[in-house]
Amino acid sequence: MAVKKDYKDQKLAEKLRDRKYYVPDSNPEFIKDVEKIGQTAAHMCYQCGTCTGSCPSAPRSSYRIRLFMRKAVLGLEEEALTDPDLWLCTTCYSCTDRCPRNLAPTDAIMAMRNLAFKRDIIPRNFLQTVQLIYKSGHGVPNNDANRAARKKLGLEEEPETTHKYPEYLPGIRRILDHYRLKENADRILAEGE
Amino acid sequence: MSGNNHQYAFFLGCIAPNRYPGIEAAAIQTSKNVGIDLLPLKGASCCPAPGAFGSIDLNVWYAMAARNVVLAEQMGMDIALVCNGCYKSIWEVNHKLKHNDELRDGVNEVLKEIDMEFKGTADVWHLAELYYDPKVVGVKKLAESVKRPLTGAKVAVHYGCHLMKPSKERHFGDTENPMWMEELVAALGAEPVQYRNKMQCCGAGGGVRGFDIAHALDITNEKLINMEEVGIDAVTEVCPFCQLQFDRGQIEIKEKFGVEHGVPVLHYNELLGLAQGMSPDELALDLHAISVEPFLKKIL
Amino acid sequence: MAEVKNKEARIGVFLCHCGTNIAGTIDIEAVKEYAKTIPNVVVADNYAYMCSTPGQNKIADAIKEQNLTGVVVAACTPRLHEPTFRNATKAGGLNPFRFEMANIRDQNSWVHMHQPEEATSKAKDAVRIAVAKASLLEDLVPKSVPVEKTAMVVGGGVGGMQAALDLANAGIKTYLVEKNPTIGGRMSQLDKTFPTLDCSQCILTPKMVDVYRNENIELLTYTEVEAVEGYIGNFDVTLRKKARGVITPAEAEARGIVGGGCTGCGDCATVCPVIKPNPFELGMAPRKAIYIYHPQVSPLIYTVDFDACVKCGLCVESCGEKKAVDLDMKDELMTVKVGTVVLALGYDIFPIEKKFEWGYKNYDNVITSLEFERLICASGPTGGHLVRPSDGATPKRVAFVLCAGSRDNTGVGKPYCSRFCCMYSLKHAHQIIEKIPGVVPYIFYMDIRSFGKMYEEFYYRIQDEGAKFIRGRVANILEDPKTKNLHVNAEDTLLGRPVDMEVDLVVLAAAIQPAAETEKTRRLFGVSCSQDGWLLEAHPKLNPCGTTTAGVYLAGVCQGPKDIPDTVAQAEGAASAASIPIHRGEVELEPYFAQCMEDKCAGCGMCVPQCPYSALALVEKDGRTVMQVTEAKCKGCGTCGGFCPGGAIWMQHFATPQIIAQIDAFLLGGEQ
Amino acid sequence: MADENWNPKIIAIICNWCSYAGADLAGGARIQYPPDIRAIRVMCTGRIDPLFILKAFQDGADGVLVSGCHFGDCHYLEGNFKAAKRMFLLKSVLKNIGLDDKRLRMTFVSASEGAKWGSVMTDVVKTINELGPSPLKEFAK
Repeated sequence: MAVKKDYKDQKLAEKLRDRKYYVPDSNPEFIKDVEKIGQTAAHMCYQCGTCTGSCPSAPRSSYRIRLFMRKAVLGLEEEALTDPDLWLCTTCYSCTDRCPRNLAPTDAIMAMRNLAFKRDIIPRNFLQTVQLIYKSGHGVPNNDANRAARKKLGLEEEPETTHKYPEYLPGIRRILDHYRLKENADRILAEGE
Repeated sequence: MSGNNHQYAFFLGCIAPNRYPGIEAAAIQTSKNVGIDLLPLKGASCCPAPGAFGSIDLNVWYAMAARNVVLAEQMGMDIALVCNGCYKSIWEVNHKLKHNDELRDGVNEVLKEIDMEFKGTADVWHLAELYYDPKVVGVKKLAESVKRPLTGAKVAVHYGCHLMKPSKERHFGDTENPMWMEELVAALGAEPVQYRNKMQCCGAGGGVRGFDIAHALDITNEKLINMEEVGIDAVTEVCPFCQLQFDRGQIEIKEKFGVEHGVPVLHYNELLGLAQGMSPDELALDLHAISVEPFLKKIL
Repeated sequence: MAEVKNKEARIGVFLCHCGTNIAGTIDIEAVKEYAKTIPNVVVADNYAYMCSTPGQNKIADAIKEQNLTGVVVAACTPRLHEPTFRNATKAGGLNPFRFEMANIRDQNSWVHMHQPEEATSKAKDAVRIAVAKASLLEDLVPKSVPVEKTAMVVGGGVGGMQAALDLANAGIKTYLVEKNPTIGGRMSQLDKTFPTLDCSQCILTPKMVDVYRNENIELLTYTEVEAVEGYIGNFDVTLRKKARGVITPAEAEARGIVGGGCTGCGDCATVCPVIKPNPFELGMAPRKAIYIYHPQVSPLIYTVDFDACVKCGLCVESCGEKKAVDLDMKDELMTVKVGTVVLALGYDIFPIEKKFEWGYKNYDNVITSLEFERLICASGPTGGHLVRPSDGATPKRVAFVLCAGSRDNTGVGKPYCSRFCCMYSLKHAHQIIEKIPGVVPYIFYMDIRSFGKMYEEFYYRIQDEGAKFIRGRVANILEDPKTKNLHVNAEDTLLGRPVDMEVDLVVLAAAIQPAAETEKTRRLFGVSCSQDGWLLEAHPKLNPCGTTTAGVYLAGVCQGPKDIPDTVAQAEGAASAASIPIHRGEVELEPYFAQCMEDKCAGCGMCVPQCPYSALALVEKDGRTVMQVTEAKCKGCGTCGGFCPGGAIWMQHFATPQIIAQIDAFLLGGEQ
Repeated sequence: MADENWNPKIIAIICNWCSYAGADLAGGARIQYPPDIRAIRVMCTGRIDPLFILKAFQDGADGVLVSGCHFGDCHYLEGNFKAAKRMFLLKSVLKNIGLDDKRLRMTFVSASEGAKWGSVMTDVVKTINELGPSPLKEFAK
């Protein structure tokens, strides 16, 4: 456990906060969860940095995929899941392609995002996509301007998807409801208002 | 006429039919011209978006994608599609479920609720790979279908990430400096150009476009600068989401960073449509945020 | 033989604790008590370390006191301590082949560490099985065979040369076989050696001359091993002397050409119209169709590349009266008899272009370390001036990429550490600092492995000289198409920041892999390899020079990556090991020979083609046709015994009744 | 189908140079596997008379494993080829006498494949556990 200092001045307390790594602070289950969801042996990371060196997000942010791998190995769950950098991976898979340990850091990141969502940590745009799909079957649904354009092209106004066949929507909703995804999305979005 | 044609269930996705319907129209027409019939995959949904759904809960992603595959299984057909994001979802989930019994059982448990079962009888293909595959179309046949060669146009190729990577699972080989799409572009009479960091991401994936658009646009901007450095008339890609990012992204880049590019962005099927003699109107090129006119002037 | 039956078996069982290695898992007391109940067992004892002197004495004493007919030791693996306990058995006055071992460590306590009950029960079975066999064991006498007083070394690199010199200097005639036209190997391609910075050629050339001049060494360059027969002491090795197209002065004399043969003058190469890339310079310099690799070759004899030669005959003309060039020469096969063999097959560079991200062969200014060695070497294609291949300019910023293809688990590269790349890259950094004013070497590394004598000190020195170390593996390299400069992308993991470094030249410290011919050669000699293709030593700690084929030894990188000092050290070890049987003059072969039980043999002859060594033949005896074994040829595999339809072959020490007794003891004996 | 107290009795006849060495290597690496197999060492799988295996089944063995060198790696050049041929024939004999031929397995494990030896052991035990006790067991006594 970190040393308790009880400085009254909040700013000072933050500045002089104990930043050591304490083993009891780590969650040994975290790496197992990441490996199970991400289906990659993340604990085999040897921190060469090939991933960060390949990352299009790293040069323009503080996002370091290598550090996320490190935090996974050390069980620093809290630190990893609450870091907003987690959401800067564009999932380009360059790191996965080049990883000399044959790991999939991208999938480890996806696993951590899944775990973050379980704690209601998730950017709003992701949830809005869920709502759109629940409503129409599409993450980017049709609109009037597009309908007009489609007509001009000789296509039907609605594509041969759930747009034209809304009878397929209940099945999709059933799947989403099975995982209570819509419910959670609505709730988290409402709480964020 | 189409008796000997290859037939595929055409998975549309979201952005092609709902934002760039020209891609849909072009894909159907241009494929027919080279011996591929694309049949409607009725009731398909969003693939679903690999970045968004994969980030929230991979299980939902597997189940939703599997539902789309099952629709094709019920038609007894393989899937063809025009979007890298869709490829990532549909191809990868299909592949994973075929090779992982535990995952497949889990998905089928959910699909049972809607009277569906994933059987693993369909394959998934990107149209671009079918065009390149000599067993289906091949570069030679593609070139023969060209009525109006795009001579003189310098075109930068953007492969996009989710088609070929992670390469360990895929079948495309070299992902550091692939050249097969350049061959597809050259078949149309245009000149494919090489530029710095060709395989870099467009920046939009993984939900980053929605989460931090400036961050996403900065990646796009870098890529556009690298392309312009060698002098190009257009960018081509095989992913409507990348297209959205490059096309509308240029407007957003101007708004946010004050940088102006004006690079026309065309899906390969739109490029193929032009080469096969389709008119800009038949391809709804006016829906592009960045005017395609300069490019058309060069080739028409 | 079958008729030599044991009257009444009296077996002693000895259980080893091996400290806690065995006793930590297996209940030794319980096994001992159980052993006492097994039929024929008259004594059961245990000791902390049976292989120790007191442990061995226990065995010897018990044999005498209890009048034992057989001994069972339950301990580690017979592959480790069978000889030890055979000696102890012998010391007790019993024939050493009346010993049988039960493996309760390597194949029991170590692999069932968390299942003590099951392991104990398995140990009881193992002891019972061993006792069953020991009860039926018989006296056997090892066969002594004379050892041919010659040795062979395959591979003429520094390891092979050292082994050959040691053997030769120990008075043993040694054939040194090298597939290339010259000896010298990889070391002759290097410029300097770490950490002493000796000139590689300078320290190698005297050795090459020594080899060439040594009366006990028969140097066979441009020669490959074609076939191997026989066994320790008596290998018949067939060699292919590839058609060289040029004859030596000695060969000329044999042909009756007075004062003829190649003197290495080079007139032939001067007139030869065919130009090919020189593989010694990694294709960076030309050679002719008639060529030598470099001026210091040994032997100094030219070679015709018949794949390239157009047979114009200009070389023959220019050679004149020496008549050294013979364009009609054909490959020759020769067979030599040797007692022992040292394999020093060396290594190749991993084809690093397979790692697409670094752009080797795609970008002009990305080179391998071996190419760097040639470029920085004064006798190399540029006279020692390091230049960029794209424009010939002198590079001012040079990046060294370590672990290029090593420590790579993707299935493309190599999972192991190639072991000398760190050190030679440090040396490279030193060399450019020395030669190019104002140059900055950037070394991209994951770990600097400077483990040898004076190696860490060398690292200290190079850091002091100004090399910049960046702790991060290179993610990819991009070429600026205009300047042909390279952008090296990595993460400086210590800074925690991505790095895009523009440099003039990139040197990839490419992984190494077994030489292309290793697989073929090892199969000829019956030597195993580990999963990565390096040859497998008999024991990684205790017998690193030996192999599972008696009489065949390993030297140098073919056994696993190692630097020059380690290669030379192992070569000396291998030479020493290879000289022992030769100096003893004879070796004992384990008496695991097949014997024909003539009363059962029907003379059908079906066993004869089964034998890979042609040791079996049908003979007439007392008016019957029966099979007869030539013991000297029999290696004891037992393939004939596994086949004989009449059960008429007695495989000594692995006889049918002995094996059946083991099977029965396991399945029918014990607690059912 | 198996009674609760049943533990499979599996015998492995393995060659000295490859599989026995591989099994030792597994030990050195502390690779853990089920303890149901007892090994008998021969110099070469070529030594293995099919009668040994039939005898083992007659004695009530639930499974027999024969393991040797990879093809081309045999210490005696080709003993493993001959063994493989014999095992192939023997399998058809087993089928004919009503024994599931999965009870006899031939594998190739080299001296450097400790981990593979572990997985072979695990897999063989799994197979035999699934097959249950040998139907010949009751005649064995």
